[in-house]
Amino acid sequence: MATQTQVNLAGLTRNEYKGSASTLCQGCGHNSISNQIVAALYELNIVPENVVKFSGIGCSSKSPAYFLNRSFGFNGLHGRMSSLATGGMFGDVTLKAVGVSGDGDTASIGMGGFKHMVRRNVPIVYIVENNGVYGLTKGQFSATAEKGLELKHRGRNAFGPVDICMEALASNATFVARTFAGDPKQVKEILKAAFSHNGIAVIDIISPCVTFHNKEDSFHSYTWGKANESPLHDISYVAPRDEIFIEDYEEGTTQEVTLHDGATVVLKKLEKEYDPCNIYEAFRAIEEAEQNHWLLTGIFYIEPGVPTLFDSYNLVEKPLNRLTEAELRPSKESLDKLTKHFKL
Amino acid sequence: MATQTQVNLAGLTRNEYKGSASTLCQGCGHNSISNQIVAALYELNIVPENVVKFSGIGCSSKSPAYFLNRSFGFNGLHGRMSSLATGGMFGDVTLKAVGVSGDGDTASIGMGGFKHMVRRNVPIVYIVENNGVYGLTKGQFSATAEKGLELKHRGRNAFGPVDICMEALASNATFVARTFAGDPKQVKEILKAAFSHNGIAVIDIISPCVTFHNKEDSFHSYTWGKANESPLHDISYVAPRDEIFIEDYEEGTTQEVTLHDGATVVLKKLEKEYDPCNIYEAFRAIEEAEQNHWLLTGIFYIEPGVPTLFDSYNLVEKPLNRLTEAELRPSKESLDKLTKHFKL
Amino acid sequence: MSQKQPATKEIPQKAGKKIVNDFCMTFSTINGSGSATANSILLRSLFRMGIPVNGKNIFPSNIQGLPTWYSIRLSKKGYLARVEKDDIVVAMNPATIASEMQFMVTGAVLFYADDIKIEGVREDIITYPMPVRKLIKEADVPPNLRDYVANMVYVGIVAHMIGMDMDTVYKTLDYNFKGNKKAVDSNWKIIEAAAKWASENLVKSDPYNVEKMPELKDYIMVDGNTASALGSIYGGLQFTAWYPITPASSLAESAIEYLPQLRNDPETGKATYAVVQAEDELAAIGMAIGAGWAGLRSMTSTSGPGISLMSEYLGLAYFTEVPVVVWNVQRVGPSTGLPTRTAQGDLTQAAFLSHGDTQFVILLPGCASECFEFGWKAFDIAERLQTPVMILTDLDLGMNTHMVKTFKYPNKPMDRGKVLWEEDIQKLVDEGKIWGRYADVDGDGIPYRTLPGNRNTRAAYFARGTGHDEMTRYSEDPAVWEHGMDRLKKKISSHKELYPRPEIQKMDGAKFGIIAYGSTGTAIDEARDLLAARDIPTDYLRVRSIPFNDEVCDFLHAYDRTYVVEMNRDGQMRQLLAMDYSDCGSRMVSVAHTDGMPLSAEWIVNSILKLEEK
Amino acid sequence: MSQKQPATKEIPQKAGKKIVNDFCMTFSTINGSGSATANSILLRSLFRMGIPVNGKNIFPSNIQGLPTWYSIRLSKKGYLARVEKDDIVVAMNPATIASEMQFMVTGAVLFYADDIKIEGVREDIITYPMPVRKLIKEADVPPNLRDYVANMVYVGIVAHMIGMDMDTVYKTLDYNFKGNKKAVDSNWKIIEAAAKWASENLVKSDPYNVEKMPELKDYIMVDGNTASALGSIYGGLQFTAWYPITPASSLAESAIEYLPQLRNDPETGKATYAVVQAEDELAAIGMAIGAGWAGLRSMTSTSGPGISLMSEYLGLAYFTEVPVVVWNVQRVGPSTGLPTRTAQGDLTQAAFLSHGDTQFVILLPGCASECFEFGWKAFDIAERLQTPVMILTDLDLGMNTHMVKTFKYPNKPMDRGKVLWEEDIQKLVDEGKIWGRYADVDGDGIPYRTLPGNRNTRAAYFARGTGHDEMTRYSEDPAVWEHGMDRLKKKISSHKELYPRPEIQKMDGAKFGIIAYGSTGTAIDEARDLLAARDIPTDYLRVRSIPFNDEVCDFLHAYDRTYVVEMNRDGQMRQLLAMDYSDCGSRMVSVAHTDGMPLSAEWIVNSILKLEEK
Ligand SMILES: Cc1ncc(C[n+]2csc(CCOP(=O)(O)OP(=O)(O)O)c2C)c(N)n1
Ligand SMILES: Cc1ncc(C[n+]2csc(CCOP(=O)(O)OP(=O)(O)O)c2C)c(N)n1
Ligand code: SF4
Ligand code: SF4
Ligand SMILES: [Mg+2]
Ligand SMILES: [Mg+2]
Repeated sequence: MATQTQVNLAGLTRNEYKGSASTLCQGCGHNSISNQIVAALYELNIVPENVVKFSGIGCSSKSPAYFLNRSFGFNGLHGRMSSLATGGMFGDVTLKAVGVSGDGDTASIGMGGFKHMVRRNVPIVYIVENNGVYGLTKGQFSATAEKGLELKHRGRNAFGPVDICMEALASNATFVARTFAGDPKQVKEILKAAFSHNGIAVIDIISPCVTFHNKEDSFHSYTWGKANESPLHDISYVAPRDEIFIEDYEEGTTQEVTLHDGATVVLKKLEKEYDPCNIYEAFRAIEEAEQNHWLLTGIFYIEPGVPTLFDSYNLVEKPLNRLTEAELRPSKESLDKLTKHFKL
Repeated sequence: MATQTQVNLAGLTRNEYKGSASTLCQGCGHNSISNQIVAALYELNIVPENVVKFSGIGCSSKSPAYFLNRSFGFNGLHGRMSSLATGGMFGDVTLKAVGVSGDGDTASIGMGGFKHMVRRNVPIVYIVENNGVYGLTKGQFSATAEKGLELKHRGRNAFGPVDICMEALASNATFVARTFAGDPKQVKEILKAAFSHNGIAVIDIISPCVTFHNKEDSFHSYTWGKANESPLHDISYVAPRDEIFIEDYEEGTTQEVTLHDGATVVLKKLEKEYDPCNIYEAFRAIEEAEQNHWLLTGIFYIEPGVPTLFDSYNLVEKPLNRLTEAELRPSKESLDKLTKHFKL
Repeated sequence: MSQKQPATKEIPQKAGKKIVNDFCMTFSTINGSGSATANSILLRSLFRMGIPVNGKNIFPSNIQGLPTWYSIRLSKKGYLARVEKDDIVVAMNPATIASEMQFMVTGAVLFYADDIKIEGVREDIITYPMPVRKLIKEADVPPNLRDYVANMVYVGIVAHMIGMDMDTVYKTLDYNFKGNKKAVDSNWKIIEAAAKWASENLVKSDPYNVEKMPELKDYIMVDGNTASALGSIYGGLQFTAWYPITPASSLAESAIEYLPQLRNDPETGKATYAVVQAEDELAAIGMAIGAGWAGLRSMTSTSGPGISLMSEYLGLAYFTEVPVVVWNVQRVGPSTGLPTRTAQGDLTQAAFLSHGDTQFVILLPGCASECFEFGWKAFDIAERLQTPVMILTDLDLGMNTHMVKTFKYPNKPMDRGKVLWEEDIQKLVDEGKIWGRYADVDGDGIPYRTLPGNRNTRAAYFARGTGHDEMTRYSEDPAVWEHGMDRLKKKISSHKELYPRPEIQKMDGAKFGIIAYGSTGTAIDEARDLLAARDIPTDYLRVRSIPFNDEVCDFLHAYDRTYVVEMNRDGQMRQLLAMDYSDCGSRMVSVAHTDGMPLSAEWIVNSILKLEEK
Repeated sequence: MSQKQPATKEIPQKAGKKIVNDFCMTFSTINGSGSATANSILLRSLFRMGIPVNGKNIFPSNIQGLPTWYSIRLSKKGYLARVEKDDIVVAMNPATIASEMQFMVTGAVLFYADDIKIEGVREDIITYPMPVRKLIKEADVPPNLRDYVANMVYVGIVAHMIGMDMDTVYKTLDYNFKGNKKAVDSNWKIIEAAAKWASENLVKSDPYNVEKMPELKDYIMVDGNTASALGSIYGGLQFTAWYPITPASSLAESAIEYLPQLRNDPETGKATYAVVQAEDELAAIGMAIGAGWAGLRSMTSTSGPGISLMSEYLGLAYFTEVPVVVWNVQRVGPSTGLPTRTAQGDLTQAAFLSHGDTQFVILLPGCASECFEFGWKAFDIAERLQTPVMILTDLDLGMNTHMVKTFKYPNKPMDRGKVLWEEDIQKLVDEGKIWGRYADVDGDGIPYRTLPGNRNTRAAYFARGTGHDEMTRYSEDPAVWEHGMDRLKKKISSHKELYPRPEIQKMDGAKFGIIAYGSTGTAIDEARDLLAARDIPTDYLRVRSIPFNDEVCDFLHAYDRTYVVEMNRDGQMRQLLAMDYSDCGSRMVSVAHTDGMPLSAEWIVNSILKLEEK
């Protein structure tokens, strides 16, 4: 398809990664995340037909309709994306999966399924668009709202927040990151790293609800975010066929983590050296951040090479959903054998 | 009730803390836990009528029928003890609550509710009788079964175990402990500490299923337990009206944590000093134990003085379930006021 | 067309004929633009003028930027159901104006923001442009508020053109902003200016007018969810756990709003209730059942998806005999369906919820006043029978503001049911009797219960969802099981006196019967008058509870055909009636339809006439 | 009484009369004591002797230490339903012997372990003591195995006393231990010794005997859950997610057992399927629906509580049109109820599951062979109609070993339904057509679907549980909604040819009709013969699927009364029939009863006779 517009190595224009027009509020953090998903997959040269999308219910969960129109998607039930995706991915395990959920969808009603999906290391990029409220139902506190927060009509939130990254880590997630919708560059870089990870990649993206949750002093608001964000480290992604960023980084100042597909994530060392392969460090960093009310962003933990859910099944090469009757129905003889068995 | 047999400071015999005859298997770890619950409450001089019991479904969840016949109890639904207890305790918040669940009941189907109950710091002693299998349904792997474990008829478990204590900690539990049903003394001591804690006290008790999960090499078997148990510290409980144990401990070798009701838990210092008030230490200890396949027992973390769920409600003194119509039905006048309001 | 001289046409048939207090106006805006205030000021002003009105909000399932409509029907005769065509449309949204024109009657009026370019204006309607931008600019409001106050422009213009009493409009505005001077003035400035502009620039060439009527003394304006919450509070609500869901959220939120005013201890200011926002519906119902078991007047409120998730738990409550009240503010299902549209599609689900043989008491309020009444009655029924009570309303009834009879203060003391406290147990013990939690000592199928906190050493029992005997001992004995289940059936079916009886309205020489329930009542009333006008008198029974009372049986037997009208696809009420009254099965005719819109009298009449022709 | 000379009494009416291959034996033991092996050896040996047999296990909901019973009925006529009284009782459990005596016929036989002290032995029964401890001691088995092999003692004694062919017993034993010499020998030693002891010490004074019959050629012995799993596997089962629950667990566990043998690629040995043990039922159904959406033949298996939890998700599958098969192995509800007892109490739940207007295809297999047949057919129906199919069996059918006709290999190729792959879409594109996921192009209500992994750039669509148009675009348009829901109704109701038709059996001059379904079939067959013997011929229709086929309607119209027999409290099938055939409502008479025990022919006959008298 020879077009005037620029194409990526997959021969596709950015437009071919787009979705339908968003019906979310203007300025909703979720919209900028959708844009970065488009950018990341375009830059990774991943063909949309090789991606499958899942979501639950909520403003956030609507967003898969707003990117990758050429990918299959299933906008399921509130809090149940985990099971829908786990089963749905068995149809063709060669597909890359991306799931978009909300803090209510994942941390409230979906907590159990989320934890077990992480435990099974289902190879999916699991994005939580975290705004601390139930947006679609008009702004009630969600389980990630910080303690003591007051919102109009809502009073004061009496309970401590669920920390998505802490939960992921406690369930032995193999990729755990947090970023901020207001920082498109970091969002994109983390997304690219996540899509190259073979296993579950949990990304907690603080995504302000401009309509119901944007009080100056709130954790999930832009203003707060901008002011208090303290990037853990600046990531840039180096894909095999992508030289562009190399120059940006001199040897020695970086630390490489080799990902499943041979690509590597390069972490820029900060004053405080951070080792994303050290789980103790990860717990400490997240806990410390919570205690100090920091919005710590970056990749907290990566553990490559852990068998995924599908690795624990010795499946035939051909995608299961392309198997034919010949491959699926045992022979008449086999039944006769069983019949004998049941006669004895 | 003047009896020949010995009575505690509440004037009750041990028998008056007993329950119905157990229908669990002989030698089931759950039975010894029931006995220690009886012992702990007897020694704490807590009157059975001041206790309310909750459970889910499973062999473990049956056990509340086998202690404290004089306490109210509700054996609810599989995985839903958390919500039943949370609502049930509002009836009379002066009651002490004990919940008994299983690993399937809490870590599989009940994960979400469990996490949110912990998050709300509901003041209950939450016991998980953890045997790594679904006992009552004949021994399928539960979510706490260790990775790679093989059981007959069940094949090999492909996933890493859920760590109850880690989950509790991640949800900011204010009391987190692990012990082993084969160590009655420690079980009892930890139970006594838990009953004196005002907030959620999560106790993960490794409780072997003699029938379906007692392979030599398995985490949840007696043999494994006995061999690999490495007590974190030896606890003994000192209640105000209870001198008996004092002599056992010399000053200087102990560290005290003051609990809500003025009672204190005394920790005997080990070679490796352990501070149960340091959450970083708790994460590290649990994570390290998991990585090294240790069965680490003891109180991992205590945070006294955190407001409980009920503290966040400004409830009348009288138990809610004793309020009368006069206190519950607003006046005719108040309705007339509202009527005016709705006319405008 | 020019802004100074609006195009006017002579619409023959209507010429001159004035239409007073009997038309429908629809305001088309974009959601999130804050038109709610403007619409409610018009609605409440008309009500204050003594004119029977109803407002219906047709909104999308998103938060901002999509089309939304608000229809106000005025009816001097007091018909408050939805009508299918508009007499007046106020168009603020360019995207939808074309489709709106299709739903206007001949001779209808179109007010539109004059920056909207409209193609193909219908020849048979009257149009008035509104210089919205201009008027806003002149009023110099801060830019971020422009969209919002823009709506006040149509308030002023429409109010003037249909002849509303501006004084009343001001009072309503003042009330709406709780007397906040600044807000009132800035809005009033716009309204005034708009009205002034209209008087100077628009020539009224349409027949639609309003006129003051006698005060609507015993009526109020309220939405069903607020009424339901208040009814529950006056019923002594002590505990509610909920999880947000449209259209039920505002029920719990109203409880949160009113409880502190009505139910804090006057001396100490402490609460006699607790509200918990649960992590999901499984937890919400679990908490509610826990609290009900512990002796609190406990409830939860949700919609279809929540009820589905509560299925297992409600079976436990039925079987362990725990009182709890469950509100289902119905929306369009199956699945997520149309969360912002109305339906009556969860009826058979409620009747057969949960596995095994179960039976639930179902209440079906027909208006906001009944939401209030059933709100407190439900607790009496639930505690008397020690069983879950489900109350089914719907989005139209729950979220829209309705003109209804004022709430009646409970006319009976609370019935807390058969509860034994310390001294009661002691009395039994002294009499040498033993109390059994599930023993039917009174022969009415209802056992006695005790509550946690009862310190009598004989008071405690161990509740369980597994088989149990009268003493709550675990039992797998076949006879014990069947005995227990038969008692449960007897308990529910032998106390129909507790359930709200149906409301029956008759006409002389009725040709057939009509059965309906819930929010469709207003449409039925109007439809029956329309049929009567065609010499088709009808009798009408409005079901208000299930299990059905005997009046329902008698009614069905009284006609050779009865139309069962409802807002679902499968005719669910018809299904339930056919089950219970199998001998009348062939006399029932289903008139069912659901597309998210409240039923209109017009649709009901046409459907029945079509069937009558057969 | 002496151990050498058993007390024998003359039971007049039975004196001398031999009773051959027509009696019922109940073995009373303690669960966890390993009596299952002993019982199945007796059961299978009798089957090998050509005698029609059925075994029913009545066990408690715990793992060890409570009473458990196993009843074996022999019937030369082939009646395999439960009978209410025992001819022979083998008592190994002191705790229950008294109650067992109450359920023995006059002239019955009681074998009992001689260390049991029995009070008040009935005068009209014959007793044989068994020196269990003595025989075990002599056989010197390791102490930890004593309880276990103790059961082999009654195998030997009973086998001898009723005259079983010991050679067959040995063969069965050998097969049971898969030829493991050591196990076989140690057990056989006991059996032999016990038989020898009996021959030397017991004088047969009872009429019960077995005799070889012609080989039961086209029959097998199998439990319903195994049959269901195998049927699914031969139907091409590709994915199942499950969560343990009695009595359904063994269905998934059988799949886990047989899939590797039957469905691994012969060359590579790799799997063409996946089984996931989910964290709960919400996840199990979610995974199954995800897999069904992705094009796999997908199912889940559970029991009542699981179905309740799956309610919301099944509504999604119905509305988004995802094929999935759901097995409900029914146990006694409501709530946790009696997890180890059987019932048919989840029928109306299945019919009205989930909120909103839904409709599910329900299959009702009547025996293990039908479990196999419906197992593969269900996938064809689900994929053809793109909708969930529910299969209801029960604990008796699912967990007990039944003698049934051998499984028939599928007689039709798989029907994968309307699926479009890359080239199909391309073809449409080339023809200038556009494919719409929910467009009814064929006029049969069934749209075409594509599957993830289809790389054609036009193949993808976005599935959603919210309102959608034919192109899967989000829609709140009333007309679009109603159109879509009407198509769903048409889809299910206009393809009855796909659903298993009812089985009808007639007798000349039938006085009335009988309708039943599922596991009660065997009892009905026997009951009809008993009625016929009293000159009451009957016609019988066994419902095998819902929606009902027209034969059901015709059948109902053919009699002025039809008894609807079922194993629940509320007469759920009767309720569903009254709804669909309201004109026959008054002709249906409910004969419903549930106490955890399978229905007996005796109960059915007596119930119907009582009603006939009226
Ligand atoms: C079972 C169920 N319960 C409740 C709802 C109502 N509901 C829709 S979205 C939502 C919360 C969404 O919050 P979140 O996941 O944080 O997404 P956001 O809108 O904030 O992006 C709820 C409670 C539902 N759709 N289904
Ligand atoms: C909703 C539901 N699903 C499944 C079951 C079946 N079931 C009963 S107990 C149990 C598991 C119990 O395991 P655990 O909680 O570990 O207790 P244990 O028996 O091991 O002590 C299951 C799955 C049920 N009762 N309810
Ligand atoms: S309500 Fe909040 S979360 Fe929802 S779309 Fe608007 S800004 Fe985003
Ligand atoms: S099966 Fe296991 S868990 Fe259950 S009672 Fe027996 S030993 Fe205990
Ligand atoms: Mg949110
Ligand atoms: Mg367990």
